[in-house]
Amino acid sequence: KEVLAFIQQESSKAKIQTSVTQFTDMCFKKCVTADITTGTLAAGEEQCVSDCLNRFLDTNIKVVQLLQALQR
Amino acid sequence: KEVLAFIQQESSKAKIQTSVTQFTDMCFKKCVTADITTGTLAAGEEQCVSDCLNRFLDTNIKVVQLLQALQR
Amino acid sequence: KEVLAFIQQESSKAKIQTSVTQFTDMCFKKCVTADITTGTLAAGEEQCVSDCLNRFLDTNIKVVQLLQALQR
Amino acid sequence: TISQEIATTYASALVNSLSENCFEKCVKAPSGSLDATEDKCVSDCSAKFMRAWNVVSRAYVARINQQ
Amino acid sequence: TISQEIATTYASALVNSLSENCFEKCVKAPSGSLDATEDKCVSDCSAKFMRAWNVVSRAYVARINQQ
Amino acid sequence: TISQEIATTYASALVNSLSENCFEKCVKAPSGSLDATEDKCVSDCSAKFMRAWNVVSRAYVARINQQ
Repeated sequence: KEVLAFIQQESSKAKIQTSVTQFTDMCFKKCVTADITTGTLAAGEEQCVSDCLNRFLDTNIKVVQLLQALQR
Repeated sequence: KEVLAFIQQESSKAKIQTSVTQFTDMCFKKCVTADITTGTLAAGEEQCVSDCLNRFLDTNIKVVQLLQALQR
Repeated sequence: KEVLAFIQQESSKAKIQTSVTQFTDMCFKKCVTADITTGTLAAGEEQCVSDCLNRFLDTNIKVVQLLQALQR
Repeated sequence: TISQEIATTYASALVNSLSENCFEKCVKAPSGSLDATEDKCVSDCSAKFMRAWNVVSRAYVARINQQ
Repeated sequence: TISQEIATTYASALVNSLSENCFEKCVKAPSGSLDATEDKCVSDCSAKFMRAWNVVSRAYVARINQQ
Repeated sequence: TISQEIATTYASALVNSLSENCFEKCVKAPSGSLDATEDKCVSDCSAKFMRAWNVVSRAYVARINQQ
């Protein structure tokens, strides 16, 4: 049973990491638009990336609710 | 046998729905370019989406024929 | 054993072909930017496609090394 | 996310494509919340996208039957 | 579509990528049919794409062997 | 490529996304080698991307726990 729990935990960790990579891809494109001259994120870029993730999740939730309403 | 037929039917339905979503993604980007102010499709957008799907399928068929000719 | 070797060879051939298609997609978009008037690649386009593949692999290797350094 | 729940039963590809298209179109500069304009845009955009989905679906099935 | 037939034997990823690239390049405003210009463009574009595929394939195999 | 080795253990999706984003941003006109500017840009871009990955990761986990 512990092995099963471990496998499930690992696989949900992998799913989250895959989602994080997808979201980073999208938000990096949206928020890092200037030419790259340093390896750090400017404060504005960091805020944008965080807001981008949260507003995308808002959009995602809204879309699911609208689709569920359509199905009824 | 009826169960098998049902499964096959369901899975081909799922394949068609996946293709429809891919095509919609592509044609939505091509045809809905103005800012969004209403939830309806303008007549021009609807025509464009329908033409986009059909011309993409024309392109797809042509590409397959050209590749088949290359293989000979 | 020969069957196994054959299957492995075929599957690694398929993997390479899948990568080649991905790279072509990326480098075609980067290097073929003018309107299309002929079925041949201009000399500049051909050089660009070849350089594009090699510089992308350079980038890929560099990225992997940077990630490996981060993990330590 | 809630999307994973519906995804398995309905169609996760649809949810993803719709979310990405409407997020791109409606949220150009993400801020601390979805403002009223963005919120309305996401609703309208979703409705528009589903209408386009239906147009494509009908045209695709017609094309398949025709061939 | 016919593409599904060849896809399994040849390479569906190639057919998809080629179709998408050449549709984007050649059919900017879809109309009631592929006109002569679009039709020639799709042929030329497909030939160009396959030449690019061959360039990439040769360069990639050379690089793999070199490492 | 070396990427396949790390891919299985670490995350091939991450390597692919990072490589594609930084190649697009840093190598606009590919030439016979990565020049010094492109090379520095790829390093900086990779560091920036990983910082963005960490920001997204923290924000995403916070959001999941909150719901």
